[in-house]
Amino acid sequence: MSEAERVAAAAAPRRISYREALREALRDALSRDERVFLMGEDVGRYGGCFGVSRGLLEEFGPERIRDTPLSESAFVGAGIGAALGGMRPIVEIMTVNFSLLALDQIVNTAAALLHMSGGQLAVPLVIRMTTGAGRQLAAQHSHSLEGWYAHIPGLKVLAPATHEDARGMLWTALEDPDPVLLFEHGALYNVEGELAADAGPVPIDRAAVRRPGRDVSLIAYGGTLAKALAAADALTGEGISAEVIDLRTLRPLDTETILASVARTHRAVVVDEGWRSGSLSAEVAARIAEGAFYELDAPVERVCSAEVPMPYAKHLEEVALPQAPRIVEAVRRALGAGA
Amino acid sequence: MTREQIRAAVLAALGDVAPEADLAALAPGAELRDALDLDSMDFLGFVQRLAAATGVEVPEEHYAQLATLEGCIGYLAARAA
Amino acid sequence: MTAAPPERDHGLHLLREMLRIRRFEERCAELYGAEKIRGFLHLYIGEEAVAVGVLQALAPEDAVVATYREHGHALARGLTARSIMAEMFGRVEGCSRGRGGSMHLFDAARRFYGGNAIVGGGLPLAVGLALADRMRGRPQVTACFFGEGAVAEGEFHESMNLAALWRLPVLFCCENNLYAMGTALSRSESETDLCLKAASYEMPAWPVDGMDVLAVEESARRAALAVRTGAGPVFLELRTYRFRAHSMYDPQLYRSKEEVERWKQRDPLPALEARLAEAGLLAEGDREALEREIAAEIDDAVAFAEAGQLEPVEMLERFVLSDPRGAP
Amino acid sequence: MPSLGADMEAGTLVEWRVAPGQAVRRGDIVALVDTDKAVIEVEIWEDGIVEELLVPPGRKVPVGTPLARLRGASEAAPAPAAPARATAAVSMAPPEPAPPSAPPLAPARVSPAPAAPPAPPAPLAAEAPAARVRVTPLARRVARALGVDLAALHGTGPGGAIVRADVERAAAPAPAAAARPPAAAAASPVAGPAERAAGLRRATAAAMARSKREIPHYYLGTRIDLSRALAWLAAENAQRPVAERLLPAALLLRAVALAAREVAEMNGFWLEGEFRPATAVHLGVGISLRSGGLVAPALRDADRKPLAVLMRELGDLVRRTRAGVLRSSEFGEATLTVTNLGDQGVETVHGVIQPPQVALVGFGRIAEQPWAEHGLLGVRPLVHASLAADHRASDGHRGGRFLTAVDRLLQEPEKL
Repeated sequence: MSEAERVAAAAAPRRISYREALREALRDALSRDERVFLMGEDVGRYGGCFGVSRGLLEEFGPERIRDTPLSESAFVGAGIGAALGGMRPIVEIMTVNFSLLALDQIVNTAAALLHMSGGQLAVPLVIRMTTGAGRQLAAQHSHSLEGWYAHIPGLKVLAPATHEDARGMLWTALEDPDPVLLFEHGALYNVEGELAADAGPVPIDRAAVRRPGRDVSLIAYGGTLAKALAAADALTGEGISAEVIDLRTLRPLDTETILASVARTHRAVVVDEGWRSGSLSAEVAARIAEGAFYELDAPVERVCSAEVPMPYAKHLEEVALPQAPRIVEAVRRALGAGA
Repeated sequence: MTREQIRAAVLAALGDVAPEADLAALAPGAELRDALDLDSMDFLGFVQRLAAATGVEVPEEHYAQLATLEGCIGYLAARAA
Repeated sequence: MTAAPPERDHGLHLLREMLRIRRFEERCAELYGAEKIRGFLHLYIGEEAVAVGVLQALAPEDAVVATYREHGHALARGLTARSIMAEMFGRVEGCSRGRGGSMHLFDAARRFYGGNAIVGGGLPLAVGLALADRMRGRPQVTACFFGEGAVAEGEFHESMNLAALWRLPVLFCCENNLYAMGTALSRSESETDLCLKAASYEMPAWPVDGMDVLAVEESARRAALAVRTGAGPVFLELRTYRFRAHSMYDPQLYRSKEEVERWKQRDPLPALEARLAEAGLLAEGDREALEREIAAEIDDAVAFAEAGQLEPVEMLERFVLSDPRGAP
Repeated sequence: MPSLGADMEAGTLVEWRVAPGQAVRRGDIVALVDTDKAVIEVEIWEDGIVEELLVPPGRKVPVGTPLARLRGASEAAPAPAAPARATAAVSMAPPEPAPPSAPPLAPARVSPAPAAPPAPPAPLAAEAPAARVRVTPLARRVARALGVDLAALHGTGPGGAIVRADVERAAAPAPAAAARPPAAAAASPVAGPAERAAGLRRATAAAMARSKREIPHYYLGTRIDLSRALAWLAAENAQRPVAERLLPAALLLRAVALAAREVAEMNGFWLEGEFRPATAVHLGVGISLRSGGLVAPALRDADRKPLAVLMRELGDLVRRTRAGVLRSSEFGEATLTVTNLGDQGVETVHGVIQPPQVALVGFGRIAEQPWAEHGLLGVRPLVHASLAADHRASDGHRGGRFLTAVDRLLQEPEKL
């Protein structure tokens, strides 16, 4: 390859999977700062339950890529302790379902320490976990509980839906002096996408307008972004122009971007894989009602998972989960055109 | 395509363009534009549907030959594969 | 008492530290009755020898993780009586700005990582602190205090295993005062020999007479040395007894008055005094001088707390996150 | 009476352990108190001699009440000095002492999660109670701005609510536009085709009356030679598949849109006593409905769309209008209306402006007529273009420049 071709190749956007983007973020962080280390079940020899940390053990050694016993409470608590001790740990909890075993450490220690100690003990810790359903793993392995964590003051909660965010959010989160939770939707790992050659850290405090539109705001995040974009495509056929907002950060919520969008479109459909009652979509809808009431030309619609423990059978799981057709129906209801 | 198939295609196309029209009462020799109150946009839609159904793209100069139901059938029978 | 008698200064130091805790806790009981201290209050009277003894083995840069019964550990670690009393009065001059109360005392400068109201909640934290020290090559020890009740918690077993597996510098100090709140150990543990339990995680573990401050100090120094030199974690079962209720107030129906009186015969304070006198290290008037000095310190602490300010409500959301702009 | 628990408000004196005249020392047990949870021994923190017992056994007194009087060591009132009662007694439900593993300040053990809450209440029945008209917040706001009386409106929004478009249409009805086209969707389940047509007629009548009442119309007209335009069109269509074939209407719309950009006074609204130029050119396209009535939904940004896109959107708009599947937002957005586009079989059309717009362009039938040019007489395909304009917003001179611009633009069809 000539120099020009090499430079061009380096600059050209690459086609890469969401998993590889995450791995690149881990490798970049581990190389930049020796205080950074990865800890979790099967992250080392096995290369990560979803293959995200494959190859890192060989590259960075067992001290910094630490396989742990099946002790979520202990190794999450140890992550907190190590953060207090001056390290910059990345703790991987295999899935949000198992984080329930470490909820006490996350909520009662990580999130509360700084405030409770009168500002003395900040916890610069990043916890990564897979979330969401769609792979027939049934009720105990298909939860989408990021909304719970977005309820806890003292935590920051992120949902990278794009390859750029999967590559860019980790370093910004590591530089944050407070605990940051990163939710990776299980259905995204294999998804291929474009990533700029020089892709690097991205801000983690703003939502993004992934697709401008005039008639309705589709507000989604993580695993539901693709479905919202699919619905928006379908709607153009009916002459309906849908704007798609990717929340990116679930706490703090970027209320400003949400309200600005609703002020343009006057209608909102919130798409959330959590269960309706007390979900993150409930919070978004409440903020719209509070902040954009006089902009509303229709009630806020919500498309969430059916309020059931996620069934195993594929056809049941598909009906239970928010899907593009249901988003399109919700938009029609909002436009008053009826089904 | 048989004459019967062409006739069905023409009536279907007319039905799309003028949903409220009563096609049963349509005399074979009646002027379509007047009988069914078709404006230029409707007639273009009709011609486009005929093209889709029969594969025959009617040039604007030949519109006159499609003035009546009978005319349409005759014109298309001569050209449809 | 098997440990060798200390020389005078050190002996008086141990006596002062234990007496200080005793009088401080008694004053807290009084102030609780007067509603100056609210919420939950767990007093350390009877167990002073454990905190004072273990703390002699720790250096300033070592870390301490305690539980909700933490006044003794905090005082022995060096937190001032003023900052603790102000904290329990809910004043901003408190060591946690009045936000933590009796169960959540913190002092980052003194690496006192505070109380924890969740039984066993502090163990994983201690493991993490030790992990950081080990990864950074710092020859430091993390002392983790917990009650025998915690051995029933999952976090105890997970933490002990992790610490032993990764050979982390943790000094596990189990204060076995026979009762987890209202439940005797025999009614909650199949295996009541805690050292046997600890040893199953491949770490040295031995019992210590928690009522003898010299014995505690001697064991703590031996254990801390092993831990500091990278031999991995050590488990001390410090057998002790609390003379008062679990907290303010429980009717103490679970134990007899006779049992309490029997343990009071082994009160660590008079025991040390007798030891010092026997070795001719205690002079006339030493005790009275200590009592006066300590009474003054505690009166001053109460006055300081009474005069303390309430944190302005505008500060309510401060320190939820490090950067105040991060409001949700 | 000392506080003997985090949530204690009062205590019952069970038994005195000392008698008047008896000496007491700090730490002595002087009484037994029942805190409703347990019977607790009460210590005294003063040395002294009991002078008088103030509370008899069996009586319940609030925390802080003096129980006895002491003489000697200090004359202060015995037992704990009556503390200034903390006004907001800490109210915590847990039995004292709650096991510390449960966060001490938490309320009693959280009741098990309530059964799945009933499905969110079904949306209000479509038939809102007669008295309360359902109006969206945005519609209410726009109605206030345009001075529209909501009571007279028929809602086309979700659940029959009045939406912004309903209000704007009422404020600016198309010459015949008003309610939704007859094939209205479920929004107004009751009205059948006949009622809807009648509704449309009524709304048109009201709008036309108001337009004539309030707007001082002036009228201009001119004939435009379309020979070059139609020739270009025939050549263009010869190369295009049927599906992308263009109609003269597209050219006429395009010319009007570009002319509206040149003469801005034609494109906007008369609101609250002043002309407000529109920031975009959305052409209201007059579409006649076979069941009677004419509506003029908007073709957005007609000045910025290439001819092929304009043609496709026009076709789509006509189809959806006829099928009754129009979006409410498409009604209220027109900034300038164009009507009949040469299909009506008559030579000249003089329309009625739709308030709050300030102009309306009418095109008659395209027909071959005698035409004199360079002293020679010939036959040309001509169309009569008319302009009705609001004299408050513009005057004849500007109207004239607008029509001549349309004519000029149609002479260079390839640039449209």
